[in-house]
Amino acid sequence: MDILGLYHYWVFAVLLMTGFYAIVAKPNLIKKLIGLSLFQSAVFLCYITFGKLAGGTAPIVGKGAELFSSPLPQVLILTAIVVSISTTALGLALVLRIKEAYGSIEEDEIQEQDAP
Amino acid sequence: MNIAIDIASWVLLTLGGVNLLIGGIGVLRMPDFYTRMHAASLTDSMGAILVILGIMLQAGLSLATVKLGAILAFLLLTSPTAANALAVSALLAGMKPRTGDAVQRTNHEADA
Amino acid sequence: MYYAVIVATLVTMALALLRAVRGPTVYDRVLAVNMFGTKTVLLLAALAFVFGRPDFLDLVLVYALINFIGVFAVLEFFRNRATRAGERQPAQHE
Amino acid sequence: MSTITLLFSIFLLTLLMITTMAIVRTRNLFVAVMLMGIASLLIAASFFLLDAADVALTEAAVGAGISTVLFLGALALTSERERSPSSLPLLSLGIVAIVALIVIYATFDQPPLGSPSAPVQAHLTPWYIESTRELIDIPNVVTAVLASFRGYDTLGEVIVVFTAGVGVLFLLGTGASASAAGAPLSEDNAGLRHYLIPRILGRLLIPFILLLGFYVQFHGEYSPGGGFQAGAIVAASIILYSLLEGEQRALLVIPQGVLLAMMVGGVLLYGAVGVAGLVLGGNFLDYSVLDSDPVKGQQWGILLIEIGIGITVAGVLISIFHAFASRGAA
Repeated sequence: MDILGLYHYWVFAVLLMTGFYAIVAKPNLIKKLIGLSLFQSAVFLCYITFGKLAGGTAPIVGKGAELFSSPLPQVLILTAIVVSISTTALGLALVLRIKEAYGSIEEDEIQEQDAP
Repeated sequence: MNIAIDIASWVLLTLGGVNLLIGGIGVLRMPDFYTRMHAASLTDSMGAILVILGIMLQAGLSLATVKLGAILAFLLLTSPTAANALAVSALLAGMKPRTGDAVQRTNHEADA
Repeated sequence: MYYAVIVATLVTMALALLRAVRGPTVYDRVLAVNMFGTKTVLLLAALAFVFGRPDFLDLVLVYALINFIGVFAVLEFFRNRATRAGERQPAQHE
Repeated sequence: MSTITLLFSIFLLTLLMITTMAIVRTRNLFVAVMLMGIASLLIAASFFLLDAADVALTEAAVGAGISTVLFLGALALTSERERSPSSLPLLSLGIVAIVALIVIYATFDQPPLGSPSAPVQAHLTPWYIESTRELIDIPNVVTAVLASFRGYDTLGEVIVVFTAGVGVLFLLGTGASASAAGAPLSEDNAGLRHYLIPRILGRLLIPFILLLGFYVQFHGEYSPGGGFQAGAIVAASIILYSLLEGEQRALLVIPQGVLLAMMVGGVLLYGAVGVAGLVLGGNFLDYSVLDSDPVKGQQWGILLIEIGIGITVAGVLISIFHAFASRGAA
C-alpha cells in the first residue's frame, strides 16, 4: 500500500525532471516554455497529493461527508494555475518579439547573432 | 423494480464500455487517418449515449440527471462538430483519403 | 457497477495515447486528443458517482462544452497556413 | 482512497509520464502542443481523483479552452519544427537522472499518501473546516479559504495575473491597433466564416458556455467554482466567438477599451472591498463589518471579490488572446 502511495511522488519526480530536461537541453524557446509548464504541473500535482486524506472527500461540506482533504493546498494551486497560464502567455509574447528581432527562436542561432 | 433498473443500467454501462473499447481498438488498427476518424467519432457518440443513459438510470430523478442530460446533449453536439472540423483541416492540408485501388496504384508507380 | 465502465475508459485512453504518440500524421494526434476529451468526460461522470458526490458534475459540463475549442483552433491554424501559402504562390492553389 | 481508486490514479499518472516523455522527445512543436492537451486532461482527472474538484475545474477551464489556443497562436507566428538538436544531451540527461534519484530518495521520508498524521492534516485543515462552518457558513471551504482567510494572498495573485496581462499588451500591442478605428470589416477572410458546420454549432453553444461561466461564478460558494474558473470559461466563449467570426467582429462586440476597463476594474473592485472594511472600522479585507451580521458580511465580501477576480481574469485572458491573434493578422 505504502509503495503504491509513494509511486505518486516518484511520478512527480520524473515529471519534474522531464520538464527540467526540456528547459536545459532544448535550444528551442517554445519547447523551453512547454518544459516549464510541465515542471509547474508536477509541482501542482505534488501539492495536491500532500493535501489528500485517506477516506476523505473534496472539502465541500455536504450531506453524508465527514472527512475532508485539506483545502489549503487546493487554494494555493487553484490560483497558481491561472497565474501559470498568464505568465506562460507573457513568455510566449517575449518569444514572439525575439523572433521578430532575430528571425529565429533557437537559442544557439540567437547567440551566434549576438556574438561580436 | 430496483433490480430491474440495476440490470438495465448494468447492461447499458457494459455495452457502452464495449463500444468505447471497440473505438479504441479501431483507432489503433485502422489503416489510414480517415478510417481511424470514422472509428473514433462513431463509437464516441454511441458509447457516450449508452454510458450516460446507464448512469442516469442510477441517478434517478434528481438535479444530477438533468446535468447528465445536458452533458449528453452537449457531447452529441460538440463531438461530431469537432470531427468535422478535423476532417476539414486535414483535407485543407491536402491529405487524400486512401481508396480501394490506392495500394495497387502506388505499386504501379513504384514499378514505373 | 461503474468500475466496468471506468476500466473500459482507462484502457481506451491508453489506446488513444498510443495512437497519439505513434502518429504518424499530426491529424492522428489531434484525433487522439479529441477522443481523449470524450473519454475524460465519461470517466469523470462515472467517478463523480463512485465518490457519491454527483454535484461535481459541473466539472464534466465544462469539459463537454469547451473541449472542442482546441479543434477549432487547429482548423483555424491550418486555414491560416493554407491562405498564406496561397498568397505566396497562387498558381499552386488551383 | 480505496485501493481501487488508488490503482486508477496510478494508471492515469503512468499515462501522464509517458505523455510528458513523448512531449519532450518530439521535434515537432505542433505535436508537442497536442500532447500537452492530453497531459492537461490527465492532470485534471488526477486532481479529481485526489479530491481537488475546484482545482480540476480550473485545469479544465484553462487547459481545454485557452492554453492550446495560445500555444497554437504562437506557433503560427514562429515555426512548427525545432531546428537545432538538444545541446549536450548526455550531460543534461545525467544531471536530470541524478536529481530525479535524489528526489525519489527523499520521498521515502514522506508520510504515506493520505495519512491522517501528515503535517498538513494535523492542525490547519481541521481549523479551516471548523472556522468556515462557524464564521462564514458556506459549504465550499476552498472558496472560503481563497476569498476570506487568505484574501491578501489572492489579492496578490490577481495582481500578478493583471501584471502579466499588462506585460503581454506592452510587448505585443493591443488588438485595437491592428484594426484601426473606421477600417472596413474584411468579410471574406475572417475566422471560420466559410465553414458552415463549425460556425452554426459554435454559435449555438456560445450562450451556453457563457451561462455556464456565470453559473460557476455565482454558485462557487456551494459547489466547485469561483472567479478564477468563471473568468477562464467566459474568456473561452469569447475566444470561440473570435475563432468563428474573426478577430475584428469580436473586438466590435467587446472593444479593447472595455477589456482594459475589465482588467483594471476587477482589481479595483477587490481593493475597494478591502478599503471598505477599513472605512467601516475593521481591518483591510475583513468582510465581517460589511453587514450588521458578521457572517452575512463575510458572504457579501466573498461574493464581491469573486466577481472582481472573475472580471479581471476574463479581461486579461481575452486581451492576451487578442494580442496574439492581431499579431498574426498584421
